[in-house]
Amino acid sequence: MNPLNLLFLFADNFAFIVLSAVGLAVIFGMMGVINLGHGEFIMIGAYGTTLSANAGVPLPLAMVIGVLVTAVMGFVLERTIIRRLYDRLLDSMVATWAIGLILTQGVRIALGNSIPQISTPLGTIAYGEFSYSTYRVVLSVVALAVLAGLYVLFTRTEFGIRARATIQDPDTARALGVDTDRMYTSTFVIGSALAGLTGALYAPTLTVVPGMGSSFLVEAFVAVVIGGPSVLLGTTLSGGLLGVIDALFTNLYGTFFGQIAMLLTAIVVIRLLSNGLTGLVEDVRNRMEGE
Amino acid sequence: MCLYAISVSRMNDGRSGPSRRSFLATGGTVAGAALAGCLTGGGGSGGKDTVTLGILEDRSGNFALNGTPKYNASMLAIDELNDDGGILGKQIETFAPDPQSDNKRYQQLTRQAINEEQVDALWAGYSSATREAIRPIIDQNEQLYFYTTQYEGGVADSYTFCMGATARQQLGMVMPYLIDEFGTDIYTIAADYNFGQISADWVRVLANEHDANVIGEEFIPLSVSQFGSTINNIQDADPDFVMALLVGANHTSFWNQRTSAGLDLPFGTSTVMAQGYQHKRLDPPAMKGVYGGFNYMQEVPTDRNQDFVDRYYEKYPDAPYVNEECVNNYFSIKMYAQAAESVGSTNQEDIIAELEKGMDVSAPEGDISLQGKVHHMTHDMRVFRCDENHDIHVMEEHKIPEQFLSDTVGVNLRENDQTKQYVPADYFEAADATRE
Amino acid sequence: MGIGDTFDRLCRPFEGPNTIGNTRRFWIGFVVVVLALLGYPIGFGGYAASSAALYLLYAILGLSLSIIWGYTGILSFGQVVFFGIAGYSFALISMNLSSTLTTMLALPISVAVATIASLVLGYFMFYGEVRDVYVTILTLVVSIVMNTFMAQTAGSEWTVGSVALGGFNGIPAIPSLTFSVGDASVVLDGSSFYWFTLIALLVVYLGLRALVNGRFGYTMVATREDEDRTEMLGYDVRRIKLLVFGLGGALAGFAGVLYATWGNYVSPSVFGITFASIPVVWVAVGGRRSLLGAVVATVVIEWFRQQLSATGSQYAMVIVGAVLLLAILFVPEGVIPRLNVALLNVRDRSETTPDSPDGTPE
Amino acid sequence: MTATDTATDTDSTEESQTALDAAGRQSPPVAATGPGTDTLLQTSGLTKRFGGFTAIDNVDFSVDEGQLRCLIGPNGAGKSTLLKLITGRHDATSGAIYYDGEDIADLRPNDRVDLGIGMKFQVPSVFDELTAYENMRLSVQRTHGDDNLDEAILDGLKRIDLAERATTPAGELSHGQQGRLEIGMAAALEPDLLLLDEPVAGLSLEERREVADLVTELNGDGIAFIVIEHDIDFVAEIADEVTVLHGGQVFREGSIEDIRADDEVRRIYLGGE
Repeated sequence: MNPLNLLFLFADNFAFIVLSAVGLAVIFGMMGVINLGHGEFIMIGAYGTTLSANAGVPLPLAMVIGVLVTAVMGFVLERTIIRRLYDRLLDSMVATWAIGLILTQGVRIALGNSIPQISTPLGTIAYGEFSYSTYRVVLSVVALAVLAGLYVLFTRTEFGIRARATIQDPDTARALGVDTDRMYTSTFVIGSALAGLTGALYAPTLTVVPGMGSSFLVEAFVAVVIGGPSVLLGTTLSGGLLGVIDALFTNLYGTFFGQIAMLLTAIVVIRLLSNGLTGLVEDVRNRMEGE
Repeated sequence: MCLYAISVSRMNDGRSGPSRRSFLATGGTVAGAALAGCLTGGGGSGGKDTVTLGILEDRSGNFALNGTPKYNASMLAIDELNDDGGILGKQIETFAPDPQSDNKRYQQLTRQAINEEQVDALWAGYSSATREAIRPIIDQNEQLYFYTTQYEGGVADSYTFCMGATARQQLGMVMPYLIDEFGTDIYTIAADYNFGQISADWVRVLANEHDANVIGEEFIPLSVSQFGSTINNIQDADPDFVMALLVGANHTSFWNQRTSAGLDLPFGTSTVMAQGYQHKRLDPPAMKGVYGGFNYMQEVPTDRNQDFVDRYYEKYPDAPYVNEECVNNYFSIKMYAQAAESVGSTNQEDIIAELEKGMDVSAPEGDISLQGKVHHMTHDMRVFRCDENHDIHVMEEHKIPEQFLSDTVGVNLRENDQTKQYVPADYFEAADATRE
Repeated sequence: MGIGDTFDRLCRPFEGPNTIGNTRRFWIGFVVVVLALLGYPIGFGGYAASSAALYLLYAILGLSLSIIWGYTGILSFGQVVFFGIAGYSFALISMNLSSTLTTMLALPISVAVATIASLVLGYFMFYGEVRDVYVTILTLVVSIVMNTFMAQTAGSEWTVGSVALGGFNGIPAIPSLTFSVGDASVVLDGSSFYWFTLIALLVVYLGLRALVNGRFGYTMVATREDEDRTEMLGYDVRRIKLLVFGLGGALAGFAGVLYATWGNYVSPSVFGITFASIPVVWVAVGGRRSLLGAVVATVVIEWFRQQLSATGSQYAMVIVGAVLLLAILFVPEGVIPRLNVALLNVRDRSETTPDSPDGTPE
Repeated sequence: MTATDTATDTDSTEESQTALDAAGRQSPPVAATGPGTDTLLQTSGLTKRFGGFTAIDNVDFSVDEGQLRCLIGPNGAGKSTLLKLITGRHDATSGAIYYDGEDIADLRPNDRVDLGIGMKFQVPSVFDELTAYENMRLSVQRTHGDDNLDEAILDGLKRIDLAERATTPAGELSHGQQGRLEIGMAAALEPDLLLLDEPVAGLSLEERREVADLVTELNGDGIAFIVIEHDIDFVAEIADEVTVLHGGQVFREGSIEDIRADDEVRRIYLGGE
């Protein structure tokens, strides 16, 4: 087994898991809302990008458009539907599921079963008898950049501090003059934009069809569930862990075992760590401070 | 394996009254007297003023991309027949719901088509899974059924007519060509479900027959859309060509990914392009060097085909492509009409007997014929090559009959009724090789 | 009033604050509806009955989620897991040992398999202190695992006895339920399958009514309302949740067997995310805290979806989605509880005379 | 565990740091509760850390049968944490909790309730959406068979003056009524020990009176109490014995008069307020 292959495969998996999960993780971690329409949000981002690129917009700009379209959609949905359901989190799952259903079929009706696809930019890296797509290497760098950007946003900015205050204690935050309504809207829009970004980034490598969202769901849910309460740390850790497991098992036994190994890992982690990987880290930190 | 024969015709008791079909008809062919209905038993309706065809094709859900052209082509055929005076002078009506790529829904709708709408013949389903889900219902009710997707082969069913090319016909066309052109080391990537597994079995059988070797084989779940390791594995194995038996939207992502990863090998396929017109949807050169063994692509360079393609786009100006299944639906409806005319009725038993005599069909792909004994078609098969500009070239062409059931298994549905699907693993050692 | 009193006494075990419909009027209506449903195949024939039977068996699946989610507060996406496991078990058992006796035995064995599966998963979750929404996501992940796993069992190595699991294609030609005593045997199909399913649904519904209005039902509700508080009353909430989950698994499994014999077919799509979401939709729309709501919503929604699909309209799924959204937004407590309140209000207004208030529990 | 009756000096923390049991918890030289003693509950070396913060620090604390002991101390002294350790809401970091001769530190909360420990939370936490009747039923059905269950529930409600509010959802009851309902429910479990966390916080004088009467009445029936309370007058009214916690440790124990007279206590607690 070529170690470079394994490294690329890991980086690729890491990027896919992190980018699949990050939008879902922000919305779930910050608001407690499980967005079952997450895959369809990604699909919208991919459509925005592909349609713009087909219309002659340069790819980077087309990706920005994809992100914006999804963010605007997230804003509208939050204002009209999601906000009515904050105190009914389980109902919000049903609502977002319905939104996903409408989006998939709506896109199908409006744009048909397929649209012309765009090709992957940036060419190839060749090494020995192997070669690898440069764009996919870029994707893993972008995944890290997204995590870093969110880290800065939520820990180093005024907005981030307000957002975290809102999550920890909405009543107190309100008493301190934080407009919690706006915080929720912003968080949902950020989550949507991240989903849109995922769609935009993967549009040149995947088949953009109305049902494409489902191919992100497994990774997204598994990563979120084993990540635990702390969104960024959790997503990073689960991207890392699942990425390694998937890369190893896929390389050793094939794609199917890669997937199954990942899912079984999820179940074991949930069973052993009730607060996910984040919880494990906190425990270790506590123990070290405590002793 | 005919457990479902235990309670044959169970659905025929307590039949419902007048049918409510016609207001759903799509072909614009409603003949006023539809409400007359009929209460006669048997697998169909003899004395109506109209002929009812059931067209169950997906226009939403996972298979909408493949189902929609099938639906469109069926409607085109029916319109043309109606314009020519229908079948036996009766106008054709349709029962054409949208099963939404959901097999449960297919089962419900198949029952409805047979028991409530009393269709005279049924066209239904894209995937093999769908076919297998509804075949027990078809057989219980002795319903004449046309399955029009190209498929893994092996279905010997007294009520089912398989109109698509089988894996053996398709692979038997393209593989010898690729072995001649590029060499004998083959790497197979196949969708990890029945169709892919059996097709991969056929790749091994055909490799064996042509002194070639399958040096690597990989089965990829339908849900996978990331192919980094697959591409590595292919590069590692360094074959002369790859047989790609990929299915569905997720797998379509393979082509962009292999191009951007610089995997520049010849690919053989029985699935890609002819069904999902990837060469139209993807930016060149994603499909460069892909060779398909098909009975039909829109690009078939004949006047007869051009005429058909023109008519199709006249009715569906926004349609993206005329695919392989599209043509199978089209000619099989025409073939059914031909059989009904020569029998002089729409009695299903009579039509099945008539079809089992064999029949020559003039199809958009060419002049082909029905092998009555096995309910399959002898197709006009071609090797299509996709170049770097995504133009399609026909490299070779000849007629290939269904061989597995007729020669290897020795099925004769004229004489023996059955409802079984045979698999190559039971007949070929090469197909039964233990897999990794 | 002798008959009336007897009637009331018969109804009493099924009445209480945890269910809708505790009046004599309700029960009379109930009996009328049940009689009408029993007569349905006679009026409309075997085909109609067989179509309707699917909705009825789905209603049992809906009820299994209603007690878990609505009454105990655990949102499970895993009901389809047990539904599917039982369906597959039934296929494997009945097809490997195809005699009428084994087909008969396959029913309880498959239900037992599903129950054990749910108890194992439940033990794993509830005794592992997996909480709240993580239960929801975990059950969803388990469904996806089952879906992924079963979908790749196409190879010939995945054969159990003489039956291939069939991968994505699933297992066709599963025998219908057959009951035999001595030489006489009854194959359940068409109308007889409908009657069997209807009576099963009736028994399950009444059984659950008795359960939720009894001792255990109160503890379920208490667990839903506040687990810590319930523990402080000395209840072992882990055990309560496990038992309810097991009961839900058994009911879902029972529905799964009926499903496998209804279409004579089972495939991995029963574990898919779409099908996994559907029971949540039924229960949410019908009214989580109402057994009747779950049943009615299941039947109506499935009938509606089928009718929409039969029209061939491409808007079918959009309409389904929109109806759901509207229901969730504007009828949060569920359609049936809302109707119930509306009916009670209408009656209160029309009966301002000091009549016996027969609607109030306790 | 078999209990012996050689009661030890509960204040000598040095001595109790002898043996470590399998769980790493310190066990006292001898179990100090159970038949033959009148000590109902005894903690020994009980410690609870949250991360680096020690909320309860090596506390030895006991309650005798039928005793009404109040637990006071400034905010952050660890009073609620101690109650939560006793009920099992929190797991102890180390130390043992003996109840009626048995180490209960590993038992789940509900098992402790089964042994006879009842608890009323700081914030009234009745089941808001259930009626008072249903709330009471949840408690009464634990100890009562199906016969006359209805009457027993109504009796329970009468005892706390809520019979006429039986069909009211508990969430709609007044603060005081909710508090009474909660105590009534805990009492209906027929406990030997009841833990109350600030039972009269935020109540009117009249409601406070009712709670005091109820507690006194139940105490008269033989139920031992541990009551956390800030209101020293209320404490004076009901307490047999007072324990002052400070910084997670037992600071003083004694009668209310002694505590009131203690300058040190006044300094850390009474004076501090």
